Amino acid sequence: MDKLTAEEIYYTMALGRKFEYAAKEHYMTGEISGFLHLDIGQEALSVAAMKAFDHGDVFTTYREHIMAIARGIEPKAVMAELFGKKTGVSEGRGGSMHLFDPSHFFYGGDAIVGGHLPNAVGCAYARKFQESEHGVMAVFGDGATNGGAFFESLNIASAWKLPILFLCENNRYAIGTEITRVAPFLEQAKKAEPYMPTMEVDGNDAVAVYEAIKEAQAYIQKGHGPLFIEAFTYRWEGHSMSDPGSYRSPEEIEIWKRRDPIERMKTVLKERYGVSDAQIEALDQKAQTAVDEAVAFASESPEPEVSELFEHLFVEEVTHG
Amino acid sequence: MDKLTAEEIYYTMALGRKFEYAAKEHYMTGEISGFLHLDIGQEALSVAAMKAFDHGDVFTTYREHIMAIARGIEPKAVMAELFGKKTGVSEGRGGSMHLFDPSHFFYGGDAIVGGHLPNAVGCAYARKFQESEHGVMAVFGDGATNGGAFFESLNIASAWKLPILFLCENNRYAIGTEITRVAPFLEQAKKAEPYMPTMEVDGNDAVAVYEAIKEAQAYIQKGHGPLFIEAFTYRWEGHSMSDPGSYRSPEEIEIWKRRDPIERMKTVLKERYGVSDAQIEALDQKAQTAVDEAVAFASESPEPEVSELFEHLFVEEVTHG
Amino acid sequence: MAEMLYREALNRAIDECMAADPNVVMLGEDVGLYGGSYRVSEGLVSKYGEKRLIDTPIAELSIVGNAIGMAIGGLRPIAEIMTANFSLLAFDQIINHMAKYRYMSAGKLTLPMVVRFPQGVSKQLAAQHSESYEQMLSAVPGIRVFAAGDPNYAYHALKKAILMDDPVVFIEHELLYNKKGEVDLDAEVDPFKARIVKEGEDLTIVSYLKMVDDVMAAVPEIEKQTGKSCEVIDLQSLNPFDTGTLKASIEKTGRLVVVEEDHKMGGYGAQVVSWAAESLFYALDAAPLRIAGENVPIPYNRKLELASIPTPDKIAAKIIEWGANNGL
Amino acid sequence: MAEMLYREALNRAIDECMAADPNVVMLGEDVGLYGGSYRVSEGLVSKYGEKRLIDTPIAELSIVGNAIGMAIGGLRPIAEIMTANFSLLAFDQIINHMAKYRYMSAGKLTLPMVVRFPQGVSKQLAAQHSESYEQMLSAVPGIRVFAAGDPNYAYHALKKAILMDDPVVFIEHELLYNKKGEVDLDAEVDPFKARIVKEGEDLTIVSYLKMVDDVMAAVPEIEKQTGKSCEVIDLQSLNPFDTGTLKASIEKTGRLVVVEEDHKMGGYGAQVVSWAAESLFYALDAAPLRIAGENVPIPYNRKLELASIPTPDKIAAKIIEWGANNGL
Ligand SMILES: Cc1ncc(C[n+]2csc(CCOP(=O)(O)OP(=O)(O)O)c2C)c(N)n1
Ligand SMILES: Cc1ncc(C[n+]2csc(CCOP(=O)(O)OP(=O)(O)O)c2C)c(N)n1
Ligand SMILES: [Mg+2]
Ligand SMILES: [Mg+2]
Repeated sequence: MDKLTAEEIYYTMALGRKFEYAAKEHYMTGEISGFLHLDIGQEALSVAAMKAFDHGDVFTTYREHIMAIARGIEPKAVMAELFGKKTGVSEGRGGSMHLFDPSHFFYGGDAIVGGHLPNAVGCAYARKFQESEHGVMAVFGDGATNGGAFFESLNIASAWKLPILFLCENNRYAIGTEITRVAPFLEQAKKAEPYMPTMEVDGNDAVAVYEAIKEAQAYIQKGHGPLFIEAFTYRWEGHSMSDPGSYRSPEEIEIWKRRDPIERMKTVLKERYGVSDAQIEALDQKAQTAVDEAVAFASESPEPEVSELFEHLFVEEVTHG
Repeated sequence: MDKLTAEEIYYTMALGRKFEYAAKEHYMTGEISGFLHLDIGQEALSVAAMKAFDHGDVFTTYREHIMAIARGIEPKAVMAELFGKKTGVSEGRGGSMHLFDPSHFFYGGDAIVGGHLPNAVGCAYARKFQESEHGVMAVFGDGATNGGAFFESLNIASAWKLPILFLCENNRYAIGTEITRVAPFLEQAKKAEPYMPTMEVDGNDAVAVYEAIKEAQAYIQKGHGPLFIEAFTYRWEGHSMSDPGSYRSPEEIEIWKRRDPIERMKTVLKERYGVSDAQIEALDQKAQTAVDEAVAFASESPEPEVSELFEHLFVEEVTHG
Repeated sequence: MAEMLYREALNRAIDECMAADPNVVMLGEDVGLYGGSYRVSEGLVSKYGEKRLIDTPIAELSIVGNAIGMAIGGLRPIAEIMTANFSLLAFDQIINHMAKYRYMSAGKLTLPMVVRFPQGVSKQLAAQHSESYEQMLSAVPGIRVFAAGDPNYAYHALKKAILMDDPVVFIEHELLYNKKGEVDLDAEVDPFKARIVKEGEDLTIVSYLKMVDDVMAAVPEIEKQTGKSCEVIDLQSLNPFDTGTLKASIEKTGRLVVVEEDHKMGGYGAQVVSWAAESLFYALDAAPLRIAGENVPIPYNRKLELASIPTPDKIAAKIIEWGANNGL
Repeated sequence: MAEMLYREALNRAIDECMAADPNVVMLGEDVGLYGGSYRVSEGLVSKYGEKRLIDTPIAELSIVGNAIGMAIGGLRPIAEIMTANFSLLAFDQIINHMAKYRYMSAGKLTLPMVVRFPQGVSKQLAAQHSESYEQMLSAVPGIRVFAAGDPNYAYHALKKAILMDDPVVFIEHELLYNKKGEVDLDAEVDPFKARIVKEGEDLTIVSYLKMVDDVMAAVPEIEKQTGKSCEVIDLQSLNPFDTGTLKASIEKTGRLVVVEEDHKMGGYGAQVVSWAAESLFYALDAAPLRIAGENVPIPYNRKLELASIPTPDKIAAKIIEWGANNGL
């Protein structure tokens, strides 16, 4: 990883966390509503994966604000979407859980656990069909690894040697259910072993994630078929804003807060790349400004009009009938 | 295996094959209709598995006439069901694909590929809950091993250490699709490896099947959790009566006909148990008589009355509304 | 008589059934340790243990499929689907298996089980978390469909659903969990009967789930503007539905309005209106009216979301306008 | 003009679209080497190869889910579900994803795709292979639903479905594959329009799929017994449905009968009747009539099977009786 990339990753992680805290704040005031899933604590994974995977399509879940931003979607357009505004990336129709932007090859924001995996596999089929150098990355949680959609996807991707990287964000919990209570083991990569090579990575180490995904991207580009990466991480907040999260002990949360991915990346910047405290401070400041601007933009933007209710439902209007 | 069991298995296999040929014949005449899936060539597996698994519940598919009979359901009641008669095991409502008899712990006859597997897992949960010495056997084809229901079932059975034996009848084809074209390998047991111990058995060798299933039954009874057995076999006929089966070469079919499970069991009877040709002849004759009686019974039995159309839909009738 | 929340009424029904019969179990995502995402099973795991309050993986096909197997094995399972939209993953098990096993086996299999789920438009949960599936599920022969509109029905109908030997789909509405109401614990409630929420003479308004409250909120304005009185019926049982109560009301009023939250195209209300058109045509003094959601996925933005479903204002306005054009 | 079988018409539509656009692919169980279980894709794999005629595993959720991903990736997939009942396994993908992605993304995603399946009562295939799902699927905003009743519509509507940028559920009937008919290859057919199969003056009979043939078989007896003339309409597009053609016919005849094969409770016909009751009440001279299947899973035995669905005899008898009671 070069210095520029390292700085960019740090900056985006910092921005991501500030973004999430801002979203939380504006959820409390009622400007944001619905289900809001914060990615705090998982920034290394979300950011580094997106930055590393620069030759392909990404399909992900409802916990995707930071990924969307890391992918290149404007923080303004994401925040405006959370606010339900016309200027949001989905014009206020999708909200927090449904951010899509094909111009960034980002079809994130599916809120059916595992439901996007067959879509990702199909897209990988298209890329192979087109002999494209694009592959696909499908991101999902540990909770998705028990559902039929996940397994069908592993099998098909493997049978057809599709260019797809399965990236499991294992944060140990699916809402209140610890993964080991509903699966026979903690490491979900084991489930992929019959089908494809698997790798494990520390999801709180941005450098490790970046390198693993770069390697994986090269592997799938070569036409070797699918690959599975499991990244262990932890969300600091409840599952969504409506979850008090009392199923996890304060001690457990504390342990993971000590593994703060942002502090870790800060150390890397300083120790490996010789970035000064002042420079880091400047990056933090820039991130704060971007988030403040995003909030201001979102808050000032207009809502969609009721008259637009039926827009975007179909390409082709049918007048009779 | 004692001699009596060996004779019983041979007899039931012979009966099964004759039953299937009789069903085929009466399908041609139009007395049997719908989808008719013959089990010819797979008798060793169907019969020995049922005979060995004598302490549990069985959930199986639409290719289940012989299993039903081996489980203890009268051939008459099975044939009458194929004829759509009131005296059939499902009173003519189910037909060939839907034979059920809880008095024999047989909930076979599901025609949604893989759809019975979650049911089998749930029943295994009940048996464990009840601290019963019954376990569950779920029988399915190679075609079922690519669907979500199968994978969810492996995962849950393993996570909860349920007393269930997964028995995969791998006859290489799902209708016209060879398993290796839609899965990454031929041996579907590999898919179960992350979850439970697996065994492979020659599905055309009744003795081997019997012993493997006995061992498996003991294993699950001990509370060790689930187990997976894969049995390789081959259907001689098309997928159902409406399938010409032209996707398989005559040579391939010939190879498998030479591995005839009935001839093999005959040799076992003679060589290992000293059963004479005349005694075998008598068993064959008895089997033929049973099938002839089943056909006569089915053919003479009355159809259900149209006035019975709504019977058995609900336990509790609601009159108003 | 006891006053309680809708979710408390559901909890109490389950609790009583579990206390009375050790074969009653409940399974679903986060129903055990977590107490259910809408707190319906709160406190039950500490009473009945993890064997009976079964936290499942996120695998809806298996939640219902396993429940069917449990019922075959002699238990009486209550399966919870966290939100109606996810039940689509279990439609094969609900429709191809749960609804058909008894019939296909000529009564040899019996499935005493309940599938519960919350549905409907809550607040800005967007298209994948806001739908209503009563119309699809009521079209399936072999299952009973209940829709609980208040705590009293929630308590009695859920108890009955658990005690009954036939499979039941039990629909709840996400915005009703904190609704308070009187529960008459000792009453005999027939869950298959509709409930006359308010008697009236001039028009019959049929609804269910949360829309009953919205209709009731609209009624004063309607009565004020039209000078006519409304009879409001909560259907409660959607399959079968209580044609007797509806018939008596429509024959009295000569007018029918059906209000539902679901998209109008193909919505459940079409069934009620078409039944009335077929069997009570000559008792109808005017064209019936359906008020329903728009034919769009539910958008996130609150203004659009509210524009996509009936609200008390719109219900009142539409009925008043219809009345004016149809001689009310 | 060319005479061909229904399945040949479907085959030809796919063939022409594949020849014209290399992005058109087809996927499903046995659609490739086997040629499709109803022979709809026969011969195509040898023309277009296995990359474009994709034999899938038995995994319906993935068949539709993969097709969605292919469409996102720039292809134009046609997904085949072998039998309607199995489509339930894909309902999550159809309803939560296929129907919603475009709307939720404010038009950023476009899904030019078709999901085809045969449905209905064939001959003694029993409850898990005989159902009809048009009512469920027509209730989903975001998809178009076509139902092909004859070779001409099959050809034109399937072509249009493949060429159109919106997702389409394309319903076929298992007993129609060998139906022969004229296909006007050069005609411009609007797939959203209903077709007047037979003109008449006194009553409008609306139907679709195979029931159109059964209605036509019943018409001579009805006309003979009643002395009245029937107008028969094949609806063809079920969502949206062609209210214009229906309105004109009902205003002419003053009478409406809807015939469908599906279970009556919640069946699609309720939508048509309720629409007419709401919007054409004063044009109706008599109560409308719905003729539909009984509310039971489809039994295997032939006598029971036929008792569970409309047949020409029963259609004639019911319409004649209804006519007598309703002043026809
Ligand atoms: C099919 C389906 N079932 C249930 C839910 C409700 N739900 C939303 S998120 C979630 C937990 C998912 O956990 P995981 O996959 O580990 O992701 P994480 O939230 O930890 O990032 C559940 C059960 C859903 N959205 N979709
Ligand atoms: C969910 C579902 N999809 C498709 C089918 C149609 N179908 C019936 S049997 C079959 C092949 C099953 O093959 P396999 O599991 O190997 O069993 P076999 O017939 O070889 O015994 C298919 C595709 C079905 N019944 N259910
Ligand atoms: Mg998780
Ligand atoms: Mg097979």
